[in-house]
Amino acid sequence: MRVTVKLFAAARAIVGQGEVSIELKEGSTVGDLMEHFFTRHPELKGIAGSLLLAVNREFAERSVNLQEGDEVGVMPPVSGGTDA
Amino acid sequence: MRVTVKLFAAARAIVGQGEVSIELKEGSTVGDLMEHFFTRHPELKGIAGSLLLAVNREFAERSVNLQEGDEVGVMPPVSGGTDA
Amino acid sequence: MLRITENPLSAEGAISAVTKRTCGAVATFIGVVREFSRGRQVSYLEYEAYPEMAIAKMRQIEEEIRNKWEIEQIAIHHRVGRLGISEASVVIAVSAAHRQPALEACTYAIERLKQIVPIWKKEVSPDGSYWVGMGS
Amino acid sequence: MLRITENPLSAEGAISAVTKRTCGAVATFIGVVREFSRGRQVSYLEYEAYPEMAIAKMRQIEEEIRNKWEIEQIAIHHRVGRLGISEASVVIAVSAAHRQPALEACTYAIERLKQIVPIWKKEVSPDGSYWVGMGS
Repeated sequence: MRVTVKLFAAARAIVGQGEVSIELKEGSTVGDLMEHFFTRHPELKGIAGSLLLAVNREFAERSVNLQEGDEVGVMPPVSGGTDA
Repeated sequence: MRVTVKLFAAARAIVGQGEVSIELKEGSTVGDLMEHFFTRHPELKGIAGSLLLAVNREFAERSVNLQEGDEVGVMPPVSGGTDA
Repeated sequence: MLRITENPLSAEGAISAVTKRTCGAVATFIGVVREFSRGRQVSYLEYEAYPEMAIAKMRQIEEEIRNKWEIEQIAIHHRVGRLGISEASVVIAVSAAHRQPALEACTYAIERLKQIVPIWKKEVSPDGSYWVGMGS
Repeated sequence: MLRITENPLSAEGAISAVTKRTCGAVATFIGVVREFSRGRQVSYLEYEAYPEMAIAKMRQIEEEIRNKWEIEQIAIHHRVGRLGISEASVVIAVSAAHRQPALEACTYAIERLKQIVPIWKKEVSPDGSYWVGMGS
């Protein structure tokens, strides 16, 4: 199955791309997808503990099963609004 | 001694004037001044319990002694800002 | 920054006036004339102030706020005279480095304004006019 | 009323958009770019959003607010792209019949926005640039 991964802010900077299409085995979880990235981008693993993940624009745990066509968001903690 | 009395909102409407200059006996208090108005404008006495009084632009009790040249404010409870 | 005026109020003007390079947050409160008040239709409001004392009391509120919170600037602009539906009667704008003091001070300012600043309003409705606050 | 935009924000525009004849109060919060952040001089900020999810999360915040308070309208406008000192990054405007729900909902909106809306900023200063929020 194929999923679209959108990366933001520091995660995008590390991976060097804002959007990637990835082929995964059936039954893969968000966590499996992240291992794929950690293997190719060890620096991303360094911030793994603080990364937020979303499936179809809703925050999701690593244990969530992915489906064909899902949109996965990989992002640092949010810092919008204001620093104040 | 002579004091200036400024009346506002419903108090002004009842007395029919926004500013009055009044001659009082030495040693008169704010309360004495109010009696002067209550005698001439009984309708004002009807709202006496809710009236706010100020001497030289600071809220004052009826027991405060007046001095020559004082500015006395006679006003209903404040209702500025917004009704919301 | 403390003002009683017969002219229409500008929220943007108050916001610009309080915003400095050291500010991260501006909180504002705008009081507007409602179509209905206590169940009565409102045609328009007439605001009246004791201007010198009102400014003195606004200054007191600013001092109280500066004693309680770390703020940069505060503007309190109150309009007097005749105001139609949806026109602003008061604009309060508070700037600070951080959002919490700006928001808390803004809330405090409108509460205190309603308690101690000598300004009154008369509601004019199709069936007569009423001074607000006289036990009504 | 929920918007992510590259254009400068207008507080007055947001206030006008939320003000209805039934409103007596409009509370707003404006986040502005500060000259200093965590002791570092800031040259400018770069804001980046996950736009579709950000709008969905703003909608969630609006729903949470409507479940908690009696408000009329809410506008949340967040800017993205490059912002200079004192430019507004976010404008929140909440209207209500009464001041308390407007003020409380406005405070809640900025707290929740900082928790769940996927928007990030990079601080650019004379000595380099930093993504904010990565443990810094």
